Amino acid sequence: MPQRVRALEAILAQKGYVDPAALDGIVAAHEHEVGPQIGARVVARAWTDPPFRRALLADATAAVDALGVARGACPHLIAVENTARRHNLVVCTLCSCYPWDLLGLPPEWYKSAPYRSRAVLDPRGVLADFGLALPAEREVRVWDSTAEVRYLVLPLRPAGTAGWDEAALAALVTRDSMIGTGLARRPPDGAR
Amino acid sequence: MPQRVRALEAILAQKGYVDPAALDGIVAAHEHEVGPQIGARVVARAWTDPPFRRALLADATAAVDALGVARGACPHLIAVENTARRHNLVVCTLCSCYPWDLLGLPPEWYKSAPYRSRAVLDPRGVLADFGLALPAEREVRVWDSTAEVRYLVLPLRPAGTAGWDEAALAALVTRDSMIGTGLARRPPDGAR
Amino acid sequence: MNGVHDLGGLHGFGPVEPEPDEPVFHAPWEGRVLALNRALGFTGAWTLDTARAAIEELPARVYLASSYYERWALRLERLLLRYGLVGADELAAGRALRAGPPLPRTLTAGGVGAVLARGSVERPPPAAARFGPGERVRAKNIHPPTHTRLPRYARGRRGLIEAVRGCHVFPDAVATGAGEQPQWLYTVVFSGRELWGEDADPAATVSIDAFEPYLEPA
Amino acid sequence: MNGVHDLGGLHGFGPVEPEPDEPVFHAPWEGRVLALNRALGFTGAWTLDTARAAIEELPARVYLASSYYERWALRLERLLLRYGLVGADELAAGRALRAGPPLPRTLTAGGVGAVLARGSVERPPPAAARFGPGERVRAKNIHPPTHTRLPRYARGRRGLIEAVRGCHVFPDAVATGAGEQPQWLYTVVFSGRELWGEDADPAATVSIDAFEPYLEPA
Repeated sequence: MPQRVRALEAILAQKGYVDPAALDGIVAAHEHEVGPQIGARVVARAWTDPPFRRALLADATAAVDALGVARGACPHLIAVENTARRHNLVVCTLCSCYPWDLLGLPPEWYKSAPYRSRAVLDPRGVLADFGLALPAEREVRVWDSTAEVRYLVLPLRPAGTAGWDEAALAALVTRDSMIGTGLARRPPDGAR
Repeated sequence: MPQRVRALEAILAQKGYVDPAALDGIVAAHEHEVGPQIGARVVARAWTDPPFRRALLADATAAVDALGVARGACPHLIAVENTARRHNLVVCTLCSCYPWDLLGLPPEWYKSAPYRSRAVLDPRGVLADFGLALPAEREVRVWDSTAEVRYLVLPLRPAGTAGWDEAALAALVTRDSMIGTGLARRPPDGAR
Repeated sequence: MNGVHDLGGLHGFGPVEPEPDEPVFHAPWEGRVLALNRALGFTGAWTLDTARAAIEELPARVYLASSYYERWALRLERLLLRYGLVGADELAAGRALRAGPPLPRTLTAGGVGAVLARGSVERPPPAAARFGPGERVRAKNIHPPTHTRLPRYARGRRGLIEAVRGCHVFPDAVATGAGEQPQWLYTVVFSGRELWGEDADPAATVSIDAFEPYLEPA
Repeated sequence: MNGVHDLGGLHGFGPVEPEPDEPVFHAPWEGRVLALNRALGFTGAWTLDTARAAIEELPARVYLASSYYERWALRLERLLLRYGLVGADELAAGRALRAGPPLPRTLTAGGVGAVLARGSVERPPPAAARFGPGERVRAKNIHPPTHTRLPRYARGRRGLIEAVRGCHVFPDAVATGAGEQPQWLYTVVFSGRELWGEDADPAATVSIDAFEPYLEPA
């Protein structure tokens, strides 16, 4: 496959359809710029700034744009909030739709058959694969991204973080917690 | 695969689980004994012997057993009759269920994804793959063999065969006509 | 289980391609695979339903990439391993390395006729049939993770009981080791439009043979 | 189309296996495949929906046996051939053998930001929305042979309109070359039991984003 892709790029460059420098730029942006640290800043702000949280839940695209952390959020972004009664889980059963402007490229498992097949059928079983056991009575809402709407999970703020600043909180926000396959990290014992 | 199968047979024979001579017998029976000529005799008899036809449609297992053409018909055999109003087509979408005691082993296409996927969804399209175009108003009934009942299609007797004897008629009965992907052969012009 | 073996209604596999003058086997090994499966089936080491389930449990990409008899060969190896009749080391070595557990019976050359005659799966009914010909039913929207003979395309769809076929061994139970649990079996007919929507061929009908636990009144 | 890409609800693929410290790309060629797809997508030679459909049209066994970026590479080759931008002889030769037809635009190094910002698919509504929040609907039991974004597991099932998401470009139309035909988009929520039967998790719900033509009142 590496040779085949190299040949394809050569053909397209020779024809003037692609500029290798532009390809370099796309790869570099995904490797170094776009990533879950962007979503983590959004989440940390929502945890510390109640008006922002309300704005995010009302119109996530506008709220993220106003925050200025992304090059431009998905125009159809929806933030869904975990609560003590509901846990949210995002999947794309048909392909690999994902809020990559906030989280970077999706991990392999997100694009793979085990996750795509089971997330809608047995969400609690999938959470168990990630070591996550929720109370049986807590609703698990699965969001199947079947159109151009993109979903960002707003995880629960961990206990023991009262008074933490936004940057410290952002460090607790994992990629998986914004997909719903994980929770935000708990603060290390010494930091409480 | 040939080596792998040879090794498997060797292991099983060494353990006394299979007798290679019995395997030879099974292969030989399927190559030389069981085949669509058995079903063709049943069909030809039904075309020429009205009481047998009624018996076949009422209890195919008993009728075929009484005819004595098979080692023992499937105990749950059903004959379904093509008419000017209905054409019957047999499939097994889940695996490869087939009346092999009357027709021999199923052809590759019967066991393959194109046939199994489309026969129930687009039966007329499948018939077209076999060069068969039926009037739009003729019902196409697809029998999906999802349990241990096995279906034998009783095709329409071709025109121009009045007075033919059973053996001559049996030569017109193709395997596909007993699955429903074909019609019985028309007699050659000179034979009418 | 919802698997790729449940092919009814999938698009994209291309036209059916009949092979003129197709031989019974395309290579000698195919005949041996068939015979091995039949001979082992005769021993009673496992049931027909267990064997069908074992093919469905092949990884989806293997199922779709393999030929029919390749699937049968892979299935046989898996069953032999699962039932402890052959060890992985023996498959690797290509020869028996130890005696295996005894089997209820084995097939002899003189007994080949026994595997060419099909056995009945009809059993005495534990209760009267719940449905009769002409009754409207709905195939339940069930999704058992284990072996079932209710195809996905029929689930949730309404049809008509056309015939009562007797009380048969229930594959869903047998395949999970839960015994025969005989159930009434019905031929249920659906219109093409009920199965596939308004664009379906108005003159097409499809029937399945459905066990009573698959059905509810409609 | 009913294809193996429509994975929701299938059994047998095993557990999800997260990879600790997963790199953005597992090999440099994966990054190039991503970038090539994005750069060609930017040219306007085809639409996002056409590109999605082209992955679904890969043979089922290829789809399941290939890695994610392998599918993207195969899809790109198919689209380039289909739209006459590259010839099979060029793919075989590994170099351009002739000039290709001009494209509406190409991506320059300075314009990379453009492919990192997502465009809106919202369009002025041609009519008022048919459904409102809280209404009960049923996902139609449709089986289009072409691209659709209504997964099989939801077809025929009853749910509740939870939100109206605006009027969006209709992928089913775009992918068949029939233009944007904007349609109202709704988030429809289903109970797990409605989708999967009585044995489903009673505390699980699943929503899909469904275009108005997918829905009927229930």
